[in-house]
Amino acid sequence: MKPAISIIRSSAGASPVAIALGLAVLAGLFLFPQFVQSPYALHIMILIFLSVIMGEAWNVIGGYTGQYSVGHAAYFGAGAYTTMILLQYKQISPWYGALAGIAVSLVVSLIIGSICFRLRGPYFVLASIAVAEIMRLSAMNLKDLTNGAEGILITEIPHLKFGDTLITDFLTKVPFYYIGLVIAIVTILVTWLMQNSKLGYYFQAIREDQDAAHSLGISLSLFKSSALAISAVFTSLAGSFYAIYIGFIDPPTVLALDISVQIVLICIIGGIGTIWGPVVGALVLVPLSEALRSNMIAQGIFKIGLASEESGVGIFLKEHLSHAHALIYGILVVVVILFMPDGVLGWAKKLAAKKGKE
Amino acid sequence: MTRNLLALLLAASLAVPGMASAAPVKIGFINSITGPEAPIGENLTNGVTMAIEDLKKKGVEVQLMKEDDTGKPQISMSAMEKLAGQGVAGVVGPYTSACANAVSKLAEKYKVPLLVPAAAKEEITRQGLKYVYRLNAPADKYASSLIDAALVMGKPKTIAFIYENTDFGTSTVKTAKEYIAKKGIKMVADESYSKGSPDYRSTLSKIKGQNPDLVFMVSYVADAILLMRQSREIGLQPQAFLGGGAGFTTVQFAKETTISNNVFSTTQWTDDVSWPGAKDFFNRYKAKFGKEPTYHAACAYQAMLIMGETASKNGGDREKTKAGLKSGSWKGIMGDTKFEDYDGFTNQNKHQMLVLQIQDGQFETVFPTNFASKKPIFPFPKWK
Amino acid sequence: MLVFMQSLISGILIGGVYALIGIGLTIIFGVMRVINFAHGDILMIGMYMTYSLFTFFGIDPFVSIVITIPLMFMFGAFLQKVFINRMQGALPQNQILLTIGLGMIMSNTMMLAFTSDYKILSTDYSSSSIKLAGISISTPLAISFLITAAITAMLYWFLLKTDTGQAIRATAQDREAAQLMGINVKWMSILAFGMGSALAGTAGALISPTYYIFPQIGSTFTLKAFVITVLGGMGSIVGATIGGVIIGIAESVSAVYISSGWKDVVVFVLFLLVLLFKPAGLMGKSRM
Amino acid sequence: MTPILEIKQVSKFFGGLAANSDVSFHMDEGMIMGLIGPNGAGKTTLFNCITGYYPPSKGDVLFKGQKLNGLQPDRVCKLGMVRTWQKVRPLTKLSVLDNVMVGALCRTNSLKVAREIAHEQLKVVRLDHKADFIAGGLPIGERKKLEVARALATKPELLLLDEVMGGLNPAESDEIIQLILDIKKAGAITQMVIEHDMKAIMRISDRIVVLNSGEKLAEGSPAEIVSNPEVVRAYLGDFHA
Repeated sequence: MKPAISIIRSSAGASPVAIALGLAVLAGLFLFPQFVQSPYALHIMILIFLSVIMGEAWNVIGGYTGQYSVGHAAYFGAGAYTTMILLQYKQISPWYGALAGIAVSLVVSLIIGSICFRLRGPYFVLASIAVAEIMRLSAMNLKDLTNGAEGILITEIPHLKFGDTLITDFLTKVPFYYIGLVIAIVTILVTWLMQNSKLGYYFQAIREDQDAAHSLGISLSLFKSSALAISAVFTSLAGSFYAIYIGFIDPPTVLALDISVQIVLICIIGGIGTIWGPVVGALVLVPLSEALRSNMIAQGIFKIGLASEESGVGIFLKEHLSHAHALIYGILVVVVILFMPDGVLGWAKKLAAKKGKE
Repeated sequence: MTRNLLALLLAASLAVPGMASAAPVKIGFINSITGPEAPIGENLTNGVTMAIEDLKKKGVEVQLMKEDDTGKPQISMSAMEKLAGQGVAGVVGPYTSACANAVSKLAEKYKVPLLVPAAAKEEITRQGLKYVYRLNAPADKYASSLIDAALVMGKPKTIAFIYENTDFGTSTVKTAKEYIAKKGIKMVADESYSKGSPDYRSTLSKIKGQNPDLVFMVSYVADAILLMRQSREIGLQPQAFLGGGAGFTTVQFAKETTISNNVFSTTQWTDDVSWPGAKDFFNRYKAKFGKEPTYHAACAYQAMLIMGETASKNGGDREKTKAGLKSGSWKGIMGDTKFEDYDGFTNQNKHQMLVLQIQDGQFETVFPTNFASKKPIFPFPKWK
Repeated sequence: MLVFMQSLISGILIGGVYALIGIGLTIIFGVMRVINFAHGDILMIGMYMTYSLFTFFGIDPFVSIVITIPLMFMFGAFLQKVFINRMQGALPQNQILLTIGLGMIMSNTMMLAFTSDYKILSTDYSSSSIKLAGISISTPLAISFLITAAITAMLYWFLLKTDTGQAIRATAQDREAAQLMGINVKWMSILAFGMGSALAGTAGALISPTYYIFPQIGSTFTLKAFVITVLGGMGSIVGATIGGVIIGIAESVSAVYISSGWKDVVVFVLFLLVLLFKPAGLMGKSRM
Repeated sequence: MTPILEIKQVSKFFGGLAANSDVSFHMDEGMIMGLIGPNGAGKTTLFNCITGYYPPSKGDVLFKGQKLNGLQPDRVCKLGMVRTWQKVRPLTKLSVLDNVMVGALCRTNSLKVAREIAHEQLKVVRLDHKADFIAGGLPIGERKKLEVARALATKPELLLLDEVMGGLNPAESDEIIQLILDIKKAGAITQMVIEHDMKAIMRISDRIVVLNSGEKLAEGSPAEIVSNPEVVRAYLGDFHA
């Protein structure tokens, strides 16, 4: 048996080359809007950042601590709703709104934790779904607070000012790009710090074996709640950011089961319980679903000449592929789960290890 | 886009001589092709497909850029950004209110004329956006036209609401509540349900206990049928059933004559109205797609016609197209169309809602009287 | 009082169908320990099957279950053999996502085949009802309740009296022990998934005449099925039967006395309460 | 001197069944206590009651004079009592070193200190050469050692070992026996050992408690236990069953 290096330590102690490369990527990300003006490209990047934030956040509780919450829409929605309600009805700036959202999400996480953490395995999963569904239905029915199914539309985002100097008026996508980028980086950083601390060890011990962890002096309720709290904070932040960026929320778009599943998917596709897994997941999923949705695949096939546009195959592709993107997405999910159970990142690592052996 | 290329080739092979050969004008179309809104989205797609064909017959070449928003606002925004970057002259869509709302602000930002065909939320054209136009009547008209009709026919004192817990359902009922308050009608029940509940019997028996004069429902077709079936089972017997749009105006609903006869509904469009080309549109649509067009299809069809003609006339220039939409007026299957500013609305077509009643399995226009094809039957006859 | 009785009866009738959905899920969970997120989508396939048989061949929905049951059984067995089986013992989150993925494939395939229009089955008895002491009972619901009861009875007999049934129950109680005792666990899993799917499909067929069909209908039922199974105790058939009826009644009664908007919240709160105070469910654990 | 552990009439019922009834004994610092009994005698249940996994239905558990009743396992561990598991429970995906570090983090917040402690303990159990291996890949003998190292890393005063020799070959068992004796020699840690291997238990124990059907059957030195006719009968009965 080859001495395998633990997952924990694989990303610590990076080589100078990797650090240099990382810095270059970072610089590139910060300079990106200087070179690319296309709002469409910026929009896709912002969606990627959002996915990274949500994925990393879920990863803390799901990937590291092993509590597979399929109800993270609860925190996403709590952040989004708190921010929007405060902004639209109380004219409170989204910056404070996001903080208030975090506070609300923390309370929600404590409630959910106290209910769900007594349960294990499938029961935990189902309870997390149930709580999120209760929140969605409540948002639907508490019309005075949330405007129910009609949702909340913001008409204007207050300008960001420092003293009297205007920093940004949010007229273009660039400020959103930077806010998203910074939150994403902070999220990754926090995950890294968490991983390289006692918390990281304890979270993973809980994931591997709750009873054994318990016997080694780890308070399950304390550390599970901490993990959920960290997770909730960033998911809520993502929700607030989403709400302000899109400018409209309603229960189906921020509190649906769909969102919870999407969040889990980012991590599983990328690779669960690793720092870069959710990043890879976001980088794969966002562009992929965009490409599938806008039928770029069919057009790509025509471009490289695999099929002519007028042939029977071509007509079929054009007519049906745009309707079938959700189907293809489903097929991809199944294929990844069956053949890359450790996600794209795990699969790539295995491949690299194999190459190394040869 | 590709679909149009194909059409172009077909046209070329037919070799119609003397056809005007202007460069095709790019028009975006954002719609819910997949996702939970897809059942309705399909009607819009079909309507637009027919509009493109009809435009071609008139010599207007449109390069259609179709985008699926899957019913999600953030995706519809992606679609809009993409279209704006691809130099479209204008955009028709999106279908849902949530998406239309999200996209409308982008349209303003990128100065792309947006023509919303069928989203009902009032706010969309109440934000003072210069580039956003809407063809259909907003949600408040659904309720007011029906209640006005009821007040003409009788003297209802009480009303019960049962409606789908969606944007469309709640906003329609919200305006209805405001309207009945003005007219002095008392609300005795306010029941919303989530789509996909198979059993409304309990709710309906509760409403029956209140014995309301009017029962106002807002539902899509399947729930509309279930609601009426179960109303009959329970023996709910108001003076009139008022169907606020959507499901109650479908042919599928009308076909269920045992339960659908004498139900009132309101719609943006129907085939038997005297607006030019309505019947013809109905027949051609049915022949082409194998089913009757809904008002969504008609709205999308007319919206695409308007956008196509205007954009083409202005050579695909966005500013001129915007101005063209503002100054123009049209006469078509949706009646007279003109985008006006009034009562806090901007660029809103003052569309005339029609009140229909199903009589012997047929939709008959009963209000407003100048469009009426039959006299209304009132009050609702006893269930057999 | 009349309103209460009316809602109680409606709840029990709907609850019968819910029970069938729950029993299907509980058998699958009991034997395979896999939470099947595609359960509602399997039900949806059953609905489309019924719809097609009715529309194209004129077969009455209640008669068509004779065809639906074996077909859905084979469909489930196929799913188990080709997909789920590979995930036995895999991480639970991967199992969940696999079934979610399968559900997406099912609903979108149906969308391509049938479009996303709402399909509604109109039989001549669709809106007929029986009057009993002022309470109206929907004829199709009453028929489907009777069929449900018959199927449940047959299922009990099968699981309790036949060798195969007992082997399935043994596998549900302790997979490893069952294997040691020489039970072909793989075959039991296929049987279980087949039966689970057949039951979901049957439930789909039975509600078709009173309900409507569209490709995305599955998720509502998936969630409901979870609630029912957990309420009764995962793996317990008696529990799922009772759980189904309880949920049916809870929905129906809370629609009247709270509001139709909140009735689903009532169901989920009930679900959490059971999880908290009786985590093994009303009927205990793994007792089939 | 107060005994390090005192069990006072501890009973544990599951439904109507008594897994332990009225068990009492005490342990002095530095000793090794053997806990034996036929299968189903309630040994592991007693462990679970002592370490906080189950609250005892009746009776008290006193550790260093302090009542533990109802205290969670993590609190118990912090107080200085730790157990290993009959069916080993390594943190499968973590490395051997990380496994032991998790234990060490009970006493420190610093990863550096924890790493040092972990290396030390791995040396004690002679597993330091496998520090970077993934725990899930170890053979059973080494997994058992890992359990012990991880438990030791929490710096316990009382160590409860649940069948650490189960499933091992004679050579491996010998190693573990030596390890237990070494720990005793070092002096800081008192041990309670559940074991089926009679020869081993006789060799290491200072005193032995015999459980049968949840009740304490006998207690005494190894020599007393071997000659106790009731114990012999219980065991013979067990073999015949």
